[in-house]
Amino acid sequence: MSSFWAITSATLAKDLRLEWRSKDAINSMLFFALLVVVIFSFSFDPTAEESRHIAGGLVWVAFLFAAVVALNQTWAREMRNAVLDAYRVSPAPANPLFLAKAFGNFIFVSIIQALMTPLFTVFYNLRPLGPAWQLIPVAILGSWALVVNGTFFAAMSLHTRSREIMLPILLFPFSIPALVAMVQATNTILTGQDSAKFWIVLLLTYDVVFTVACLLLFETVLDAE
Amino acid sequence: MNYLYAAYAATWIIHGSYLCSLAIRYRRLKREMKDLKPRP
Amino acid sequence: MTHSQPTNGSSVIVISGLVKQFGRFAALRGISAEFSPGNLYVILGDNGAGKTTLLRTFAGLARPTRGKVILLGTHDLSSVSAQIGYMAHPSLLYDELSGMENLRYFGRLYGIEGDQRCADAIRKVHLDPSLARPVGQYSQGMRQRMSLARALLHDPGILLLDEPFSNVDACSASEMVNLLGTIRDAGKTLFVVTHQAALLDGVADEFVLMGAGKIVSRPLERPLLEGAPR
Amino acid sequence: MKKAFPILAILTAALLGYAFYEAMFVAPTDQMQGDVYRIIYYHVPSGWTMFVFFFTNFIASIVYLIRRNPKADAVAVAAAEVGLVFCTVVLVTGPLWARPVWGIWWTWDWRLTSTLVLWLIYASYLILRRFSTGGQTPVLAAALAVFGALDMPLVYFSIWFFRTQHPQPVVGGGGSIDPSMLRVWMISWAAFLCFGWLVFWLRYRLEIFKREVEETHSLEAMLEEPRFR
Repeated sequence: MSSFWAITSATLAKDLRLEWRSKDAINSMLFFALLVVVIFSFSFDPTAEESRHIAGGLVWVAFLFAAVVALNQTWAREMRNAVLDAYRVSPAPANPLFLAKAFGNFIFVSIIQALMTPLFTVFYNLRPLGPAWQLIPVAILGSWALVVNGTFFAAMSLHTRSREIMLPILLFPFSIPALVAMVQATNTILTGQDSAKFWIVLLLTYDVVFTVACLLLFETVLDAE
Repeated sequence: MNYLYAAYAATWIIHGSYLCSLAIRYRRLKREMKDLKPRP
Repeated sequence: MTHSQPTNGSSVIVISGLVKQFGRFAALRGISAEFSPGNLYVILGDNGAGKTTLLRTFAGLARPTRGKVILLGTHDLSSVSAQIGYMAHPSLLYDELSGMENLRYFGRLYGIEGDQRCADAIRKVHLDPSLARPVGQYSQGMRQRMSLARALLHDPGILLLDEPFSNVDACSASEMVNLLGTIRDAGKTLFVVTHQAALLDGVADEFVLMGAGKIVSRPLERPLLEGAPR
Repeated sequence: MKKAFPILAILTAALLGYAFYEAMFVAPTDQMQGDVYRIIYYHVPSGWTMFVFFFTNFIASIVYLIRRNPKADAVAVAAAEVGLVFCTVVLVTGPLWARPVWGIWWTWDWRLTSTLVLWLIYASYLILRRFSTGGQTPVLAAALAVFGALDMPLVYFSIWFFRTQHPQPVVGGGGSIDPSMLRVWMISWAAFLCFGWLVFWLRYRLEIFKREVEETHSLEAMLEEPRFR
């Protein structure tokens, strides 16, 4: 078991180092999310009262699109020089690789969220009327929900033609329950009309179910050749 | 009432076109098989 | 060195009825063969003859469509993966990391802690472990040698090398051949896919000629090929 | 099966005709909606049939992941496709009923939305099958089918709670179900199940045949003389 976590942390450290040297994923995500914020402001009038009701949706759609950018990069890095083969011939089990990639993407998405949330607050004049601290578990659970399935589907689309299109085609329909929960939780907290508890529990269920499913099936998908 | 006919018609149009697509796929495969077979 | 047909018990790899299809294309078309330990096999053949696919099925990277691969007496290739060293045509290295950083990471996958073995592996291929340049800035020859160091890192019993000498200058190539000879003499089994068979004249134990997804013949001497080897 | 097929087809056609007769002429007219409500005799049984096929797809995918039996994979493709066709029927007949009764084509009611999501999930399943290369398709598709089956309960949950927080749009008139209505539903469902099963069987044969053709292709390739330059 200790080697499981040793490999996970080694892979994660390696990925973070690669990202630190190239900064591909972070830069493109950041720019993309910024674009989404600006373009949304053209389509809606971001006055305080109205935007409060749709802000949850806006924020999460922006993060979803940004996450797809990062997720496509994850495995591209392993395909260059076929490094993934080097992992596959080694005796290391498959799941540490999956977890390291998911954690890495989680970190990227969290960084983006940390940078974008102040921007959203400024641009859309947001001020939560409900308990604001609940936004933190919603953000954590929501990002994990996007990232865990995204990492898995990105690995799946490695074996497909036009892989960059495949990822959103797979990820979006399957993420609908998580998206509904994230958006509703964020909206209820921002408007302060209701308790977000149900949505947080739903997100938690989604995370648990799909984390387990991914860990059970990842090896099968990775070795499908 | 017209909606009723429309719905019944739509149902069978969908099923019919799916069956047609199956027939087309089957014919294409059959031709391919025929092209393959004669060569030893 | 004996070159008699190996008996079943002592074979390091036994394959029977091996077929590998990619969609409608059959890369391997029913191969049965045995390979005995301590030999250096040179695999020759045209492009598309199935050489790389054969190595990939040995490495457990490609699952055979039909047929069996028995490696070190077992079907479960993942249980013996620590015994396999694999060098592919691409470098299998991260371009952004230095040679040492690369090997340190791959070492962790094999449970190798510390820098000593990584440095040794790099020195074995006549590179400098303290080189801080990322692998992406290496010359092609240096990258090939670093790739070989990665395959040798965990001291595997079976080495699978796909085109190890491509784009390597003559001097480094003969150094690499000497290294392969020493590894063979230490009792390891090597499979080398190459177009430059002449380089291996001194050290090869057997040549495996492949054509159209099959093994055509297995001469002990290098066959004279039409046209000059690339 | 091959010989029995015409007989079964005739029986199914008869059953469909009988169901049509029952739905159009025997079942009592709804007081509030008039004859238009008879759409549900096609709409609802199609929905049930769709679930039967998606469930078949799920079971076949699990069997494939465990046994790696190519026939299970053929069952999974066929079931997913036929299920998607029935899902399309449900999605098309639904608005055709909603328009005269509710006055709108579509509303983001939880049933409608979840059926649409179901359609999207299985469409993405079939797209993955089409786009994936080489021999890995069955494995990837089976894994995705398992994900879809896990996703559906969560979809229902999330959308149901989401929508019930708002006032429900008009829920179909009629009140409790008339036993004569239920009888027609059952007849109609039996007819659609038979029909669906026949289509499924055709699709399954097609898949098997496709694999035979592929097999022949590769056998042909193997017959070529090996050569060595």
